[in-house]
Amino acid sequence: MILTPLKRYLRDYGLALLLLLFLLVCWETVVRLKWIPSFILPAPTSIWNALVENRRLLFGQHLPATLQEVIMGFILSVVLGSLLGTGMHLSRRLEKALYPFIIISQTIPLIALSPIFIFWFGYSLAGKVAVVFLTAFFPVVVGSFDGLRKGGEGYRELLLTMGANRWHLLTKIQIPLALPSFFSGLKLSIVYCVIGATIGEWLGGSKGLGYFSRRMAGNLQSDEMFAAVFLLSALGLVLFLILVLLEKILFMKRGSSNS
Amino acid sequence: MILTPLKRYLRDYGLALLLLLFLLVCWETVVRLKWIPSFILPAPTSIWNALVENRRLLFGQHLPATLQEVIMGFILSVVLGSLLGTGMHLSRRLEKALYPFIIISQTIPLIALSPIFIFWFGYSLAGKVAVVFLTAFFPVVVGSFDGLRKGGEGYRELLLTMGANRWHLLTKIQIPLALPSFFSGLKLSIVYCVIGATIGEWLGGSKGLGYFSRRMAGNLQSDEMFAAVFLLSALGLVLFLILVLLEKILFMKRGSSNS
Amino acid sequence: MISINDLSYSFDPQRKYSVLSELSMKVKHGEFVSVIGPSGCGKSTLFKIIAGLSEPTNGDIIWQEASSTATTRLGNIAYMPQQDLLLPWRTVLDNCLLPWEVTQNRSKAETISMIREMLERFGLAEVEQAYPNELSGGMRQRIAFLRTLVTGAELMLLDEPFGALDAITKREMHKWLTGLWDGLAKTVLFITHDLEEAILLSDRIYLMSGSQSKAPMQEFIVDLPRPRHSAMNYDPRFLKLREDLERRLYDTHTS
Amino acid sequence: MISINDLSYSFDPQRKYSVLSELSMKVKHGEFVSVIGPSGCGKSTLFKIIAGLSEPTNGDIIWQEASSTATTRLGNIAYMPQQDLLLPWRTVLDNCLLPWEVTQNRSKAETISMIREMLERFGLAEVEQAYPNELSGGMRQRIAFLRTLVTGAELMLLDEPFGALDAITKREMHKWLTGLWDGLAKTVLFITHDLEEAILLSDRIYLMSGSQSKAPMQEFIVDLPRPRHSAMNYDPRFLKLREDLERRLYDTHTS
Amino acid sequence: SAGKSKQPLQKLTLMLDWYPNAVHSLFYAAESQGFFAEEGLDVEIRMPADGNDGLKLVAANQIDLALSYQPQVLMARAEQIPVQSIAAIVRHPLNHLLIPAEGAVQRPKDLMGKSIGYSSIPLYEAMVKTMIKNDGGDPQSANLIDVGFDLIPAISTDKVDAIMGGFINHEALILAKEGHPVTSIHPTDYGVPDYYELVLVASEQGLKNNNTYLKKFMTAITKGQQYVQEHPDEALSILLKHEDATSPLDKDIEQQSLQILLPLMDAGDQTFGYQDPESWENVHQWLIENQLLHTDVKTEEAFINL
Ligand SMILES: Nc1ncnc2c1ncn2[C@@H]1O[C@H](COP(=O)(O)OP(=O)(O)OP(=O)(O)O)[C@@H](O)[C@H]1O
Ligand SMILES: Nc1ncnc2c1ncn2[C@@H]1O[C@H](COP(=O)(O)OP(=O)(O)OP(=O)(O)O)[C@@H](O)[C@H]1O
Ligand SMILES: [Mg+2]
Ligand SMILES: [Mg+2]
Repeated sequence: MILTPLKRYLRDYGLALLLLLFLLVCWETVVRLKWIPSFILPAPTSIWNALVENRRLLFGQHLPATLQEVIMGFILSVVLGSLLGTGMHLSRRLEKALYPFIIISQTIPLIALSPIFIFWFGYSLAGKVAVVFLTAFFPVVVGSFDGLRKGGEGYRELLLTMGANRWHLLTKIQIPLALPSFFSGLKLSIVYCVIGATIGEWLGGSKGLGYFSRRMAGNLQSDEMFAAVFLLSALGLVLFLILVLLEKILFMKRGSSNS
Repeated sequence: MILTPLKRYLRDYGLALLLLLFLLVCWETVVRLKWIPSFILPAPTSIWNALVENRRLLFGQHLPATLQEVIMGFILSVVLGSLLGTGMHLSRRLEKALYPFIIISQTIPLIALSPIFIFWFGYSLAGKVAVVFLTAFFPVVVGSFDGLRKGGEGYRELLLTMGANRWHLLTKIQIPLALPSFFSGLKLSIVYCVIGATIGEWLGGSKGLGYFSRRMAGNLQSDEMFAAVFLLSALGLVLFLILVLLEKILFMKRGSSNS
Repeated sequence: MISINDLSYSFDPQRKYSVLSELSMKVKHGEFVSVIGPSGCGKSTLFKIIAGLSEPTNGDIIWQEASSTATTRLGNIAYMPQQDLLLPWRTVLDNCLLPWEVTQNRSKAETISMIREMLERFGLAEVEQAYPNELSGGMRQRIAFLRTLVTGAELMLLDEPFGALDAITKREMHKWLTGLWDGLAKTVLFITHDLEEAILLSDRIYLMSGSQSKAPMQEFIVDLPRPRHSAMNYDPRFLKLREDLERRLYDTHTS
Repeated sequence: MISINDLSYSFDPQRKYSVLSELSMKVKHGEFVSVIGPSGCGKSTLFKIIAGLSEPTNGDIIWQEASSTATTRLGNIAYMPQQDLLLPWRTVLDNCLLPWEVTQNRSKAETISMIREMLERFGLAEVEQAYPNELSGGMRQRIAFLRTLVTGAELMLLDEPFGALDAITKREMHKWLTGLWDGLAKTVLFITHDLEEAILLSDRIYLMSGSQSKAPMQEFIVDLPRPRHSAMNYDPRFLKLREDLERRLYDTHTS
Repeated sequence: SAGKSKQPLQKLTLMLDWYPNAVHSLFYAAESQGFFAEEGLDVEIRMPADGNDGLKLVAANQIDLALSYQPQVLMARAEQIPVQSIAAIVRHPLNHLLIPAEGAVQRPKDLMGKSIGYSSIPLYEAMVKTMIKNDGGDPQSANLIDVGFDLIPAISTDKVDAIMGGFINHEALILAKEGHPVTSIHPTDYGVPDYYELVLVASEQGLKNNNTYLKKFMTAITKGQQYVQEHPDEALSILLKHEDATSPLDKDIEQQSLQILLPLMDAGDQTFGYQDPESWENVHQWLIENQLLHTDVKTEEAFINL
């Protein structure tokens, strides 16, 4: 009885762990054999050592700073992104008016806009959150907009005969139907939030994992830089998994559609 | 008869155009009144002038280079991304094994990896396409993976009674059901391809709009830089619209689901 | 209650081919009227128009003593669609609560206890917390019917409400429906393919022809005394009516 | 053809509540057998098990003279589900082509001309290029039926195939089906709620009780001569059989 | 004007420290005047994505030569990156502390309690701190902000009170042109050792394998530098013309820049590029004092005069 979930985990994640181990060993070997110089790609063990050595700085100072930016940026992305998506769904005009600007906001290299950010936000947290938002809100918009467009014509008509208004249609039919697509957007978004925070910290600041990684790069300390990059990846992974879990819980409770 | 489509366009895009015009006028005014220094945000007219002055360079040399990277990167993203998504859908193990790596690939700041890229790819087109791929394949994976997960249990069972194998289920039921979600992914992806090309050109190279904008940024030649950024945005917009059109054509032919 | 004059409807914007053409009918307050007709003749389309989901191409619908548009009717007439359209992500109870959520015309507790009572009556008490995909076809249909009742509208359009029920369950539902209809001031418009059902329940039956050349609507009056009960099936008057109706139907179909 | 012995089935993994319990039945080659029973008694579940979509909890299904598992049957028995399950993104013709695409057991041209012929016969020639959402409920059902025929399997499981059809269209389909069944060596297992339909078409009828205490399956033999035709409805033997059947059904339901 | 040579040309790759500008005129002059070809070289010029790419890629033998900064070479060696400086291209700091011309801040000491932007390199942080300390201030009280690429916006919009990392031949000129004149404070006036702003580096391996070619390269760029000195206008137009093909440069700025640079590149009595061991030792000491070297470095191994 106790073994069953363990076995299941092993079956599910066994391959992943094996692959990970295999890759780590390859990586370590390649570096040890000097096929790749360690200052370009440090060995996993060196990265680990750097992580352990700098743990207080990394976990005590830079990780919380980055996490804060990520969380705030994500909340902003989700709220504004879904509002935008819903608004664009409800009004064709709004859609046509906003979509171009949203796309433009995504194709402009943030580095090109960095002076403007500094002009407006200085080196405050707000500036970094704004960068996170800009990197991460687009998938939420597309996810909610495309999700809300999903048919459900029959359900809609049914509700209309019950006297439903737009709000009812949205909350009772369209949002439930849009949820899977919305969650796809959220999952993309949370991952982009992490990279957004990194970019935000590059634009100016004095803490955060992005700042630390860049600083270490400037100092030619590759081990430390990769330790920060590793933490960033781990952060992204954990946040993503939290979302996946949330999604599962939400959809487990729901009966699944038969067709 | 001739007026009707024009009218429709005006209704749909009228607001967008008005908004655009309004914003441009505001922008021009703000810069002219020196509320924002022009080297931080140049006036639209200056950007336009820079665009016209550098038109041969921009249109003749940099735009085609970037376009090539974008197209190649997009094709790669779509092909590999949907293969990954499908593979992960078909095998739970593969999903568990690959998802972490895919997410890690998204949280690593590419700029921090520039030496590795150059080490592996040199200054070849391949390196830039690889960067585009890395920036743009994730939404395709999520779009196809989440799309393929969509119910259709009833249809699946029906096909099974006809003697369908996995391939039939995939092609006759799951792919058609996944298409909307897949297209959401594609739309995100094409936009990210543009920014990916910009990043790729920063990592090394001597042409392309990203390269040009970076050079101009370093020189604080903001007019020229924004001219390049403008072209990048226009490129993203056009490619996005092409995809939306394709999506429309595809789904117009399909009868929509009733529920 | 409602009266339809020279109604035409066409799905295609060029209006070349009409589904309904110059159709007239009338339902009085408190009446029980059935509509029968060949598959694809436009019965469901007619109901959708009456419910206010589509605007007719031509013709007039008098409702509440005045000429009406789709928007005025929409939301004021209970409509049970031919497909059950239960929301797959809601339990049976929550599906039944949907009309209340939209109208909020009663207290929630009252509505729930009313729904529970009906579920009990319909033999569905046990599945209150089940999701639609865990139900049989007939169960789904009964729940869709129940949901329609919860709207509380006076005029009810029922599109083949008992098509997926076995004879005995159907009889239960008939009993229940006639009881409801006798007790409350409900008006019912009813699509069915079951002639016995139509005769048993209706005051009048409309036969839709489905072809353009013939009279689109024929009236058939059921002059059986009320209260009726299902044992009447073998009553000679009933059999006579059924044979009549079948002949009429057959005539409109072939000649 | 197929024989089912002591079959039980339970949806819930703890097997506390069984939908089907110790049910046995037998269908001979070339027979036409109907299954009737109250809504929710497990008819559709039984069909799914026979088709090989679910593995029974207990019991044995002998198929092609051997004990069989779900996988051996799956794909070899034609199954028409209770919901039509037409793919909304395919036209009528493409929906009907689906079984062919999976099996590729004939030339495509041959299949298409066969489908066209049947569409014509079913009065659906005009909607060949329409999408399912442009069709009426009865039309969808006929197309789902047609699609089942295209599989060409010898044993066909039809779950309420004509439930949404009016009397006349249904009669046409009956004529067509009995013709097919007479001509080709098909075996049909048929769920219906229409007792007349069951008597008219079947060699034998199984009554499912739906409750655990009583005999789960009762056999009812229809000893009417063949060929049968719909005018038989008013034949006294027919009426007698129907009354019999109704009583049996009522008995299993209440006592 | 290509030199005649029967042998195939030897390919060398040079990675610049930044995008091509006036400081690189010597390379473009050497190329266009055929000095490289005369030496049997075919030089390919690359731009880096990030400041230290050149060092790393040279060390990894992906490229042959890179431009970097003198302290950076020592720091690289401390991180076991096997590079050696082979020539000093710019012999004095270009990187000055830049402060708004008419502001409250006039000298490093005034920066106490103020914010200073620097461009991502901890080295610059150390320079600011040294300067404040040397001027009698408390370096801890200054608020140092990493402003990444955006030195100019940071100071021109008053988000910081001074910047470190801007060059007198570039940022200072642009700021003046955009109407934000700045005063530049020479770091050597406040305790930072005089260092070579730009050095040419090769890898230890490369020095072993390609020694002769590197020498030839030096010969060619020495001629190139001489050409630039004698014909600054022509040299500049060679550069501008080259750059026009992809991304045009601002002619005025580059002209002023070259005027500032030429005297700072002049080795005087010594041959062009000569590196003084004493300069290396001073920088080494200063780096140690500021804890920028994590392991011990032998100064004499960090450079070589070819
Ligand atoms: N959305 C649509 N677009 C085009 N044609 C449609 C659409 N919906 C229905 N039709 C056509 O209108 C006709 C009438 O359909 P309707 O659903 O009203 O029939 P019905 O009388 O309810 O039939 P049934 O008894 O089979 O349910 C059919 O021929 C059908 O093909
Ligand atoms: N997926 C499921 N999970 C749990 N219970 C289910 C599921 N599907 C069906 N059931 C239950 O199994 C019983 C039998 O269902 P089934 O669909 O076989 O009935 P049926 O005889 O076909 O009824 P009908 O005539 O109404 O179609 C019902 O009580 C139903 O609630
Ligand atoms: Mg209908
Ligand atoms: Mg059933």
